[in-house]
Amino acid sequence: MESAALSTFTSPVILFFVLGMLAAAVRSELSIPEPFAKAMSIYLMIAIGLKGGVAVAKSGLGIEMISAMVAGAVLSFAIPFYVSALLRRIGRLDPLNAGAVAAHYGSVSVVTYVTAIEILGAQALPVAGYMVAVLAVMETPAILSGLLLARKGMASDAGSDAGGHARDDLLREVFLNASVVLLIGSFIIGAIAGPDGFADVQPLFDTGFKGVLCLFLLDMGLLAARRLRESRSITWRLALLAVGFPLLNGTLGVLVGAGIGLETGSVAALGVLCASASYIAVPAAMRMALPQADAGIYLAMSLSITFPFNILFGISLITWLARALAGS
Amino acid sequence: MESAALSTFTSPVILFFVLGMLAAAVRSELSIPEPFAKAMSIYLMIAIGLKGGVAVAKSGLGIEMISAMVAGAVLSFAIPFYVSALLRRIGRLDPLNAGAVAAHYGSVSVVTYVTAIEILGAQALPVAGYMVAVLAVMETPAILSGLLLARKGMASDAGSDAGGHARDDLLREVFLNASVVLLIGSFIIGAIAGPDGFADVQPLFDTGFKGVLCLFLLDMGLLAARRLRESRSITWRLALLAVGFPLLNGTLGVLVGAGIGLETGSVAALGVLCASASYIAVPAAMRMALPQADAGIYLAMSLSITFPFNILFGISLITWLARALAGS
Amino acid sequence: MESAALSTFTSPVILFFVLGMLAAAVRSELSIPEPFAKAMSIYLMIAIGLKGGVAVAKSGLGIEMISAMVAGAVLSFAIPFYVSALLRRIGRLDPLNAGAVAAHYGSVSVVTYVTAIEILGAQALPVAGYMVAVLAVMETPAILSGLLLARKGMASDAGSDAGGHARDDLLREVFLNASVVLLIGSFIIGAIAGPDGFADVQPLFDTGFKGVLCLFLLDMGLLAARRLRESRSITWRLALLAVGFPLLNGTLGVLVGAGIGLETGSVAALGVLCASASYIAVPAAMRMALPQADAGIYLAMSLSITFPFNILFGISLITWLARALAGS
Amino acid sequence: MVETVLRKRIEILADSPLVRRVTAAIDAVGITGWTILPVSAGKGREGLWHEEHVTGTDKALVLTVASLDKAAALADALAPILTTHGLLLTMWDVEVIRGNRF
Amino acid sequence: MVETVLRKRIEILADSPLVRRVTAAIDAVGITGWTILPVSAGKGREGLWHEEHVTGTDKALVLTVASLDKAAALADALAPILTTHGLLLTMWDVEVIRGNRF
Amino acid sequence: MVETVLRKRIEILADSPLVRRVTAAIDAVGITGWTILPVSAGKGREGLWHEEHVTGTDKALVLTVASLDKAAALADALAPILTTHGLLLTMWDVEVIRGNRF
Ligand SMILES: Nc1ncnc2c1ncn2[C@@H]1O[C@H](COP(=O)(O)O)[C@@H](O)[C@H]1O
Ligand SMILES: Nc1ncnc2c1ncn2[C@@H]1O[C@H](COP(=O)(O)O)[C@@H](O)[C@H]1O
Ligand SMILES: Nc1ncnc2c1ncn2[C@@H]1O[C@H](COP(=O)(O)O)[C@@H](O)[C@H]1O
Ligand code: NA
Ligand code: NA
Ligand code: NA
Repeated sequence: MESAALSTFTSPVILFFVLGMLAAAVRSELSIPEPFAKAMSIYLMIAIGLKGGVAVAKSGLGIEMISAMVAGAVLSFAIPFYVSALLRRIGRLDPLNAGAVAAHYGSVSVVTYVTAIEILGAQALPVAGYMVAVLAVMETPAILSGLLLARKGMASDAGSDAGGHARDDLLREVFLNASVVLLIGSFIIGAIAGPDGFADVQPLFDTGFKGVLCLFLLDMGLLAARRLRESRSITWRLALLAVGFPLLNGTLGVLVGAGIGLETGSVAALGVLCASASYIAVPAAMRMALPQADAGIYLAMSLSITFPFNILFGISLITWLARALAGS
Repeated sequence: MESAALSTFTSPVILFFVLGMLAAAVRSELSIPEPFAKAMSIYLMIAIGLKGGVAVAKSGLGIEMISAMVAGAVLSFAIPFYVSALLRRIGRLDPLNAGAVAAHYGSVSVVTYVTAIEILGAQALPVAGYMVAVLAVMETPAILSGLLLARKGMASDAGSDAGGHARDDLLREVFLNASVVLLIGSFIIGAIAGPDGFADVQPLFDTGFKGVLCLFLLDMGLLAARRLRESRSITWRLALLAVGFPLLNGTLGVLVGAGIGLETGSVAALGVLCASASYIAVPAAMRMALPQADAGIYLAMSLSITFPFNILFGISLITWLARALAGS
Repeated sequence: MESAALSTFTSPVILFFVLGMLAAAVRSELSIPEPFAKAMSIYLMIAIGLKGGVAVAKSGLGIEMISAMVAGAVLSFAIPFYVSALLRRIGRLDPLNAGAVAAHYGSVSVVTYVTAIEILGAQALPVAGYMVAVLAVMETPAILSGLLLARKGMASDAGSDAGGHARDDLLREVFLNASVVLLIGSFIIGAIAGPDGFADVQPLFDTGFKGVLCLFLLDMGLLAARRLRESRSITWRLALLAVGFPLLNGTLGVLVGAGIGLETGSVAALGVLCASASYIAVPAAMRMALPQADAGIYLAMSLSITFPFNILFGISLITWLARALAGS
Repeated sequence: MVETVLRKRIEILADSPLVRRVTAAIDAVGITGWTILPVSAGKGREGLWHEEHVTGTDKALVLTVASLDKAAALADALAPILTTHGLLLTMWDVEVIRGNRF
Repeated sequence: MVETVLRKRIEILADSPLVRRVTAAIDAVGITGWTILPVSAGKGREGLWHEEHVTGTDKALVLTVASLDKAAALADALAPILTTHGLLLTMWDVEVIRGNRF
Repeated sequence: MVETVLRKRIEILADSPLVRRVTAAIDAVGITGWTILPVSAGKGREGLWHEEHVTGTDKALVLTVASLDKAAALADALAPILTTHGLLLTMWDVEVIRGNRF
């Protein structure tokens, strides 16, 4: 594991993330233009979706894929329940904020997943193509359980005055948010086009991938560290939980992955998915459904603490655990 | 033709367009950042211009190129006349709006052309490099005839109060709009630099081309379908015309192309140029010159109906016709 | 030299710059989306930094690098003193504006450097990897001497009412501006990652480089010519100085480079760095520290005159001089 | 000078995901239109925020011009959610030309 | 408090290709300056629109501060084309510092 | 209609590198918040400018809502640097809901 961890810290991908965090820490004016950052996130989702689809076109669908998808959906739905309980007891959050934060931890971070794929690939631990479908499936259930948990805690359902319009908007945001559409859509396109159709677009979506990931992680490092610096709502208890959750959820994911018999790379990937916390799809849904919740808390925890922790340490730890449990 | 049509629908380029349309149809919040979409359209025009110029540097200028350019200019200028007449009679538009819409159909869509090149290339029907110059030449004449037609119908010339300033702006918009400058400019650069000079920039402008086209068509699918959903001005009569025009104009283009003796690929390309309708250069000119015209009509017709029709069916039909007439 | 100058004018990189200038001269509406242009400038700095770092990882650090960095820093600090004196005497500027303009000429233009690298590379004159570090080091000292010169000329120090906040902002802008952070940061990342780590990101940062440079120079041509067209503050005296400074400073740089024993390519690169004038980092610092200075003067001189002069002629002249002095 | 009439101009700052909620309220009280302006950063009781397209930390300014009574109806409709939804509303008199439009 | 004087602030919403037309009118009546703000979406009698850079479906808000009589001259100059060109104009009193500038 | 109170709305146009200077002044006089709007072009006595991200030729509009006395304090604080720093300040009365917030 040492050499792996070491190679993690000599990989440009990780080094650019560190550069971004350092630049924000010293308050440099460096910033990546917002529309360009957004475009890169779209690119990454399409690229990962396509590659997963092409892999499935090669390997065919199997029972493994179904069981991994079911496991992912159940984990995404279940994790918020104990996360929310811990947030209330240890983190001292009210039910509303606890539910909102918990939704982020049940859901997933695409970039954490993508970085894990790169790190696992460098260690000769291939991840099954269908894991992209698992990733897409895990985006949503956590939002539902998070809302259930938060709403239980609200005296009157302030969301209910929203009327049909707001309800529709919310359902669309939950089930048809950009991440889900891009991941599933390009997964299916990859599966239809297959290796031959993919060949034409490979230079953009495959060859250029790691470079774009560097640029994107530079930006994420900037955003994560700046947010932490400016945050007012983070207590030490919450910061500790933001490190504890990925360890806990990652272990759970690895255990389930090994239990349903996935290959080592995919076991680690499922662990990383559980360990990661959303900061793209879920915050938008929470702003819409729970505007009273404090965005300062959930974004600082998921983006500023859990995300860097996973990139720098979590992925390596989970990979080590997956190797230990699932062999190779 | 069947297998060609089939391969059209397994090509990532087309599938991303369909994904965009579906996402907009179900009202997903997915959107491509505007500055990035604009940048992609600039990239596509430069790439296609360069490639055309390099091809001409290889093959040299010939009489064919001149005749194709003249034919293109005449078609672009002439098409709006009968299109506008049909719009008034069948589409029941007033002269002002008929002229504005007709200008779009005489002019061309760069992305439709680019997609056709890809599809023709996949069918081993190469298109002559100089067709890019024809594309550039066809942007403008239709704007002039459209304005002539629309102005005829205006009681008092509301544009004339504009003074010199507005007139200059309009002339620049018509003759020096971004599309024309980029296409002609990079065509000339390609011709000067030649294959050797091009080699250095080939990775960006050639190898990455198809991937960018996928992303751009994803966005165009989103824009086209969203606009159709929100449109108030489209009647069934206009929708029918928006499908009829590409068939009519495309057939005309193929006949003329075969008549002046172009090769099959170029015949099809000229057909596609005639069949396509502008939604980049012409709308901007119309907003300036005919602000009273209803942008809801001309954009919904050209972008939301004719463009998808051409991408999904028109190009294949025109290719089939070109093969039938000009041999392959 | 003739064939070199000739090949300069058939290189797509230069031709796109000319296209941009022509488009702005005829007042075309063509424009590159601002966030995308900014993203390209970030890309170029990262790419050049990485490549320099990787080169140093291969060649190792040497005494040459140290002496080149010291020479660069001293030149950057010293140049503004005589430049400012000439601006006051010949250019008839007041001390405030003379200091502000002089800061730009002591500092450097990353894009001029990058273009020079490409041109030198095409002439088989490789530039040492550590010159990127020299480039980064030369960004800042000139800002300090420019401020010293300008402040001397101000009756009361209007900047001093700024309080601690403004002082901190300014120091950060001077020492941690985006250019410095990106260049130094990616230089170090390149040095750590080395050729192996770089291999993964090479397709984006190396293979695609020249194409992006074309797009960026298209934009710079547009910006430079538009600014010149709209400028009100440029006199003939200032325009002449804006051509004279690169010749003078470039000659000085070549002499120093040859004097400290650099290789011909690096001698030319040092000359180009001295000849170039900043239009990214320094203007922002001047707006903050010397808001009373006329941005119309310093940007028109550095961006609209010196930059095009260097791209089109200066680099070739300096290369010729470096060959003459340092041999080839 | 061309004749002008008085109308109310209302501007509402809202989180991007809540903008549809605001415009739905404008439509509901029968105002003819609205326009959205981007905003890039801000500070309030909850601290600093910056536009971040990736995390969706965005706000927007909704501007609408309406007659006095429709403006009042809109203010009434939004008042209950101003605090919970973190909206900022300002309203003032403006002159418009051809006021029958609003 | 520092002395302020009253001026008119005028804001005009226009399609991007028509913005030059509006600023030319501002220049023509002798107002010293103007500033352009981006807008991202809107709804009016002609329905919804969204900023689309590719198709050029853009609008912008032109803001200018002027003395009462110059403001009136501008309103007069733009009144005839407000409807045909789909412009939206609002105007109100503002206090400015060092009003001789405007 | 829901109760409203009068507050001052102040908008200040400034070069991007000077925006922090303006918001620091807002914070210093004890105003609770501010919001920044992008601007894309303009013309003044010093001629035309266009938003250029590469050269940092950017301006921004800082908008803040405050009580009369805090607004006056802000105007006093900024008055000395309005000319040297090229700021443009306008101020007017607006109605707000739950005015205790400001
Ligand atoms: N009452 C209103 N308040 C604010 N903006 C409006 C209003 N009416 C129209 N607009 C804006 O002006 C544009 C053109 O309006 P219209 O000419 O009515 O379609 C709309 O798309 C809106 O952006
Ligand atoms: N009368 C005005 N109305 C609106 N904006 C103005 C006005 N005068 C100046 N500006 C803006 O303030 C900037 C600086 O003005 P100046 O200091 O006069 O060059 C200009 O570039 C405009 O963006
Ligand atoms: N006094 C104010 N003036 C202008 N904008 C404000 C003011 N107070 C708050 N805001 C804006 O409203 C947002 C939400 O405010 P708050 O709910 O107090 O955090 C802030 O982030 C600012 O963008
Ligand atoms: Na998770
Ligand atoms: Na056509
Ligand atoms: Na220099």
